[in-house]
Amino acid sequence: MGETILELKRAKKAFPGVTALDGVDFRVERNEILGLVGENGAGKSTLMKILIGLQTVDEGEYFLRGERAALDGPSAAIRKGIGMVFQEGCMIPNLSVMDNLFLGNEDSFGRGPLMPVKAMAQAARGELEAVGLGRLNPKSTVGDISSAEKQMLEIARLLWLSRLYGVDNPILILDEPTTVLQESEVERLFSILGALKARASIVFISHRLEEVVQLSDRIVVLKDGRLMADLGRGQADVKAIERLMVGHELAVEHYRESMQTDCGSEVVLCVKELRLGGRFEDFSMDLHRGEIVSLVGLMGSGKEEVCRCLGGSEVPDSGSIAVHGKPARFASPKNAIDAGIGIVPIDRRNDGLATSLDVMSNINLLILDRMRSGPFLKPALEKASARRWVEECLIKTPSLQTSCSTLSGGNQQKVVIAKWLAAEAAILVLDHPTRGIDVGAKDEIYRRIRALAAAGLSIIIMCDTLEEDIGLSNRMIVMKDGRIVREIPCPKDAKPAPVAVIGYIV
Amino acid sequence: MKKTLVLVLAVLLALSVTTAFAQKASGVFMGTAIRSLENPYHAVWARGAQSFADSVGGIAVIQTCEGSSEKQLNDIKALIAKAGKNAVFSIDPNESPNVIPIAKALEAAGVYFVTYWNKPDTVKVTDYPHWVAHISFSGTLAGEFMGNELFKSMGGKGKIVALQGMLANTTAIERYTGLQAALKKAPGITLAAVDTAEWDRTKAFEKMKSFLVANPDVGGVWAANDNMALGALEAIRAAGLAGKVKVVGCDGVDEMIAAVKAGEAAATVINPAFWQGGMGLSLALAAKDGKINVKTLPVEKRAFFAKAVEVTSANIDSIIATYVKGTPKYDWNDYYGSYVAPIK
Amino acid sequence: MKMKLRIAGIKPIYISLGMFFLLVAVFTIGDRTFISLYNAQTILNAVAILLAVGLGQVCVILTGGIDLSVGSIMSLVSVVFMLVIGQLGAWAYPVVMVLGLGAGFLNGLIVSKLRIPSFIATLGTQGILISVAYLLSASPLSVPENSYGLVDIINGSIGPVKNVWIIGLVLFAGFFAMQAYTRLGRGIMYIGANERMSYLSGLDIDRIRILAFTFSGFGAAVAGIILSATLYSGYPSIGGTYVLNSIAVVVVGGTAMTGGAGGVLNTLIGSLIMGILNNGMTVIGIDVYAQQVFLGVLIIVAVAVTFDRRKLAIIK
Amino acid sequence: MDGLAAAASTAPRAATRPLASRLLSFASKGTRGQIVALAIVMLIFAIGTAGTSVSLKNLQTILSLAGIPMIICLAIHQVVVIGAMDLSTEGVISLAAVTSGFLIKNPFTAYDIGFWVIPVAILIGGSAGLVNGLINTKIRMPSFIATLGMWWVTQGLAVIIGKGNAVKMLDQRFQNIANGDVMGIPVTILIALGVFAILFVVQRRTRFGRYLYAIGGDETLARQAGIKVDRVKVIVFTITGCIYALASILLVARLASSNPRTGKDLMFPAMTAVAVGGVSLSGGVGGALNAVFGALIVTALNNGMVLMKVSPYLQNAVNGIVLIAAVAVTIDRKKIGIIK
Repeated sequence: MGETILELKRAKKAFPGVTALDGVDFRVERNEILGLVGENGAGKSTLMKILIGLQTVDEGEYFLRGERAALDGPSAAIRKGIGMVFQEGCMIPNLSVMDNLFLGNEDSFGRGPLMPVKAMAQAARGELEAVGLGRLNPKSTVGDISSAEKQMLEIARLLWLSRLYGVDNPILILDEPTTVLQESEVERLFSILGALKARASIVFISHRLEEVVQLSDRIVVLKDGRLMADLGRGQADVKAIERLMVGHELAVEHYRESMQTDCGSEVVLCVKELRLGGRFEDFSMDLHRGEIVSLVGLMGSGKEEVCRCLGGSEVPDSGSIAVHGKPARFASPKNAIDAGIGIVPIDRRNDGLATSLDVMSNINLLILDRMRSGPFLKPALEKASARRWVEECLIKTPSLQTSCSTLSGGNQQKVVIAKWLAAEAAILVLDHPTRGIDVGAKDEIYRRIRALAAAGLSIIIMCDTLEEDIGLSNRMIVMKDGRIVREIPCPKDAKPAPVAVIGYIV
Repeated sequence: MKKTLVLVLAVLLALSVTTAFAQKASGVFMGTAIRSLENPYHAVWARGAQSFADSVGGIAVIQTCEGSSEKQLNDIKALIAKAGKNAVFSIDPNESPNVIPIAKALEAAGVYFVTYWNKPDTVKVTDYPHWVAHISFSGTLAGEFMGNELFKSMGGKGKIVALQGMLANTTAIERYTGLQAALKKAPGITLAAVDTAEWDRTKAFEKMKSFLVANPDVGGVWAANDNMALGALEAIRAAGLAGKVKVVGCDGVDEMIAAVKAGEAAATVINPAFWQGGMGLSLALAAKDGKINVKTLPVEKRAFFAKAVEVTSANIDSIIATYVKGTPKYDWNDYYGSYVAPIK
Repeated sequence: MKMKLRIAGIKPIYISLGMFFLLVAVFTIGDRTFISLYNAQTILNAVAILLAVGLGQVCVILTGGIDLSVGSIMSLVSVVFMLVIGQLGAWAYPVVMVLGLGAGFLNGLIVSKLRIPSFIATLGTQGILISVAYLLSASPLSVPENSYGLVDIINGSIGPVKNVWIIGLVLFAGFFAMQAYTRLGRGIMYIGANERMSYLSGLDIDRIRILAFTFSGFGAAVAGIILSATLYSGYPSIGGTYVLNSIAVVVVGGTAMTGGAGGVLNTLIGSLIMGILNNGMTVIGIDVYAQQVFLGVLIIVAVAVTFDRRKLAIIK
Repeated sequence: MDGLAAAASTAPRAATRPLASRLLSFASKGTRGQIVALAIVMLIFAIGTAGTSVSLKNLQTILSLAGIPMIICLAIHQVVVIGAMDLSTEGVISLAAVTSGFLIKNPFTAYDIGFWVIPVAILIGGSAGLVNGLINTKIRMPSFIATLGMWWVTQGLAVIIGKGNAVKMLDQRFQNIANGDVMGIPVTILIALGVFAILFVVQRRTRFGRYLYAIGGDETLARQAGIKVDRVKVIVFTITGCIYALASILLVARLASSNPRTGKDLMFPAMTAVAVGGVSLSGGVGGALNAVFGALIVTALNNGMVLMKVSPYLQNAVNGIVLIAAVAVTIDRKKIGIIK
């Protein structure tokens, strides 16, 4: 145990109607990796915002390296050696990699009126090398690079900044860093963090408790704005932490395996020899009624593109898709929807919801046609439909008129799913349905998925973790380099072990 | 919430200032509806109106429409709402057909008024008992005079270019008709190019620059108003041709008079704005006070051309003395002193 | 609880309404004649035009776009109206409405099929439309002698109720029904709130957007007809000031320029506010020099008060 | 296999695209499309006027005419780059023009501060821009509305101060600058190019320039990166106001006269030029070079139409069609994503 370099004492922070932090004592020690866990709404993000100066405490004290700190924003925080990698990413799409890397700190290359662009490009190459992005051109536009590359770029940026300010033992806050990474990248990230620990402290926020337990020297659990536990390495396992987070024991089975049903024999979706040049080829699969099929593969394996083709937002070069035996051609999402395919996108705030509109508008989006009498909509029908789905999907919302932007991530996800259920989609493509959702809400989503399959919906799913894939699906299709390499059945009482599957993936 | 409160207070403050600006004086409201105070011609017009109102103890209300006919009509109606019959109007309609709704509104309210410049031929002043007079300056005559003076200065032969006013504007069309009449009588003159500069000085400058490239041998510039003539003149000056290529314009702007004096412009026409501003109100007030009886006025006194002042190098010194150095004294009770001819 | 939230949801409209009554009160204190029937008729005539063009404009603004061509459509409509009413009689009304619809449809096509931002597309079409108006008739046109009766259908009144109010109310009711009770109205809101999601949810974005622009053209056409009838004339510069006024009407009512929030009701209040502002300053006799300055300040203040900025993370 | 490498290896798919889309992509990069557009415009007019339009004299004329619009475009495009809008152009230019008109030797007032009028005008323009920026950032009002209000305010002030008078400028030196040339190159274009050079270097090589694009690209992220977004915005609006003032002095000097109409009808043409030049109205794309080409294209177009005697009735339509066509060809739809 090293010395304490950051300390927050009895921090209180309240927003209208909510107490976000209720007397939290929080500290970060030298050269440690601190895992911070808690459900959404537990106060993690408020705590982080206070640490980097985006918000101030109502009550309580904030000490940095023994001195009372008053930060007036992220840039001040960075100068004092606290930086954060935001969950949603913080790279500006129209700027180059190099510009993003040094944004806001160009002064370090000389204070002259003109920036030494060449020296900066040289320095950028070095920084990129350090996080395994040596092949990336510093002048390429960030909008054109992958999200994993963006994530690594952000970490490179923080590493560089910590050196720049000559801060002894900087504190790096990583908010859900692994959600956009593939397994191998996660490993690389962990090895980088492990190496970094020698000269920095890392606050690691994640919903993936296994990772937190594996990586962290110490784990802090928040719940309802209070600090529930401060656990040293090895003091708690995932189960114990989950208990602390949710306050009650979760089912022993993680993915509601006992509710898994066998699929019917009727082929709902038949894909034959689908090909999209350069992305994937020879993709064929049958999806049965009530079946959950998981698409597994690394980034670049082509699984994302397959799903986009099934959803109509990308058009395959060749191959055929048939729904209920009828051949279909998807030139736009509308075609796919008309054929009964619904997509629950990974980025629900941007792709799945109109967050500024209310719950009712979002749920009824696809079925307004059914609520007409003549040319006009009937508000009574709209309300009845929205109320039905709010109740059926257990959406926690103050009213049907509540704007979706005020709902939690889990409830937003349920609204998106409700939208497709209302439209009576026969096939759902769930793109990372539990990403960024807290443990309690995750379980609800799992139940929902099981219930849907039991009711006869066919589901194609892509999950955050291999365990989730295995646990949820009836069958897995493993893709690699644009081709199907293996199909693995996952019946409920004979689930394959992840170690047995991972070999096909990488 | 606090912000909203501050802003509500700001509204209250702004509006109490607005009310403080409101006129509280008593007397006859003398409405003057003109296009905009951004041009010198209407600015002088407003001064004439103010001067007359002051001389009889009335309240001058200047209304500008900034090119919107509908705003002009609404402003007039707003003053009627405020003053009722205790008002007279002098109006330069934004576009000619607008006199119809304006006349209807004023007639219905029983308010005496005088209009200037723009009126469709089909509309008869005599159909409206409160429409004291429609006064204009013949655009055709002015355009022809300007053309003739320009051709004279060129020795009767050569190429000219013409700059028209706003395309749809009646006055612009009339003046251009006058130019065409002058051209018919001058066989030695060719019209090399025509374009519009929309009454605007900057646009005239830019168009003239381009004209000079296409027609390096141009001998003169006919512009439908002084503003454009002055813009063209700047382009000519920049090309080092000032004095050689002469311009003509219309309105009698001070700078144009100076240009005539300097020999750079051949002619302009003063449509005495100060007189217009005062006389319109004076006529309307006389009708209101019963000094003239509109019903018994002969038709030609209800719609007539007034005297414009033609400016050439021949009379430039007396013009400068009267109009630039001083303000001409007008007898506001000499109602028809400037009468020239009836408008047919 | 439920009730409370509902009030919070439509708060900007209450603020706009408050603003409206505040202005009425201040102008009435400034000059009692402000609330006379005569003045009310004057104001509402102006409001009807602002409302018509604003109702069209708000359809486009709700999708997140902007229509800079409404002024040109009004001008073109006024010119064509005056040109054809002599020959076609009452048929002139549907003809120019179709013209407005067509112009709006063209805007929609350019924006959605060529995929050009609406600011640029409509800036371009406004030049094209105004040229067409000039080519049809450069000089101002009056109502032909035989057609005053037809035009006065617009200017007439039933008792104290002027026909333009009825036209304005019918138009408002139509647009309100469209926004609140049709799929198109919802579609416009969906696109404005999140275009990408709308596409992924299978909405026909192009069709909705084209219809929004077509409605805008229709609103402008009706405004052009009323304006033309009020002034008994038509000419190519008649609608020039309505581009900015229509936008002002929409935003003063509390509709966000970013789209997806606000709507037809806000536009009604916005046009009332702008209508009484223009008229009130003249009635209470503010120096004409100062009116423009006040108008500028008041639009900023009005938007500052009515516009709900809490929901916007970024102000552009 | 490494996921990152996989992502990289799948990137070069572009080679198989059809020719039309490759041409569009060529046109949408940097200013290549604008250069082609300018060449096409010049070529059409060269044929239409039998060569007059490409004579040395006319090229000089185009340059001298392009100078002031170019300065205004350079002013506006910065605001567009940060994703905002400035509609106050005309009012600010009129206000600066009227005020400076009374401060140089003139027949109305006794003031004659000579070249000191330049800093004074810039102070006025800058203040108006500052107010724009402050309303936008401090009251959090969309720039579209803030500057619309300021347009009316400044135009009204210009009329109040100017009282409608056209004020003759009697100081010949200003006119010599505005209408003069250096070795055949008009001074206004040199000044415009000077402004361009400064802005170009600022955009390409300074922190401030990076921040402009960062804000235009993603304002929230720019804020998180520690950029003082509000301050940068206020500065951008202020600089824009200052450049307006510069244009305003040249406008006054060119015509030796100032009045409250000096700024009339300058904003939409300038916005047209900025868009034709390839500056994205959604922010973050396009720079000073695009503004320069935009101004050149639009000026060459208007000059050519006068030379070709295109009916004035049709000129609006030609401008509109060229605007739509130019943007349709050069816009980078990939970067814009959503068309609003």
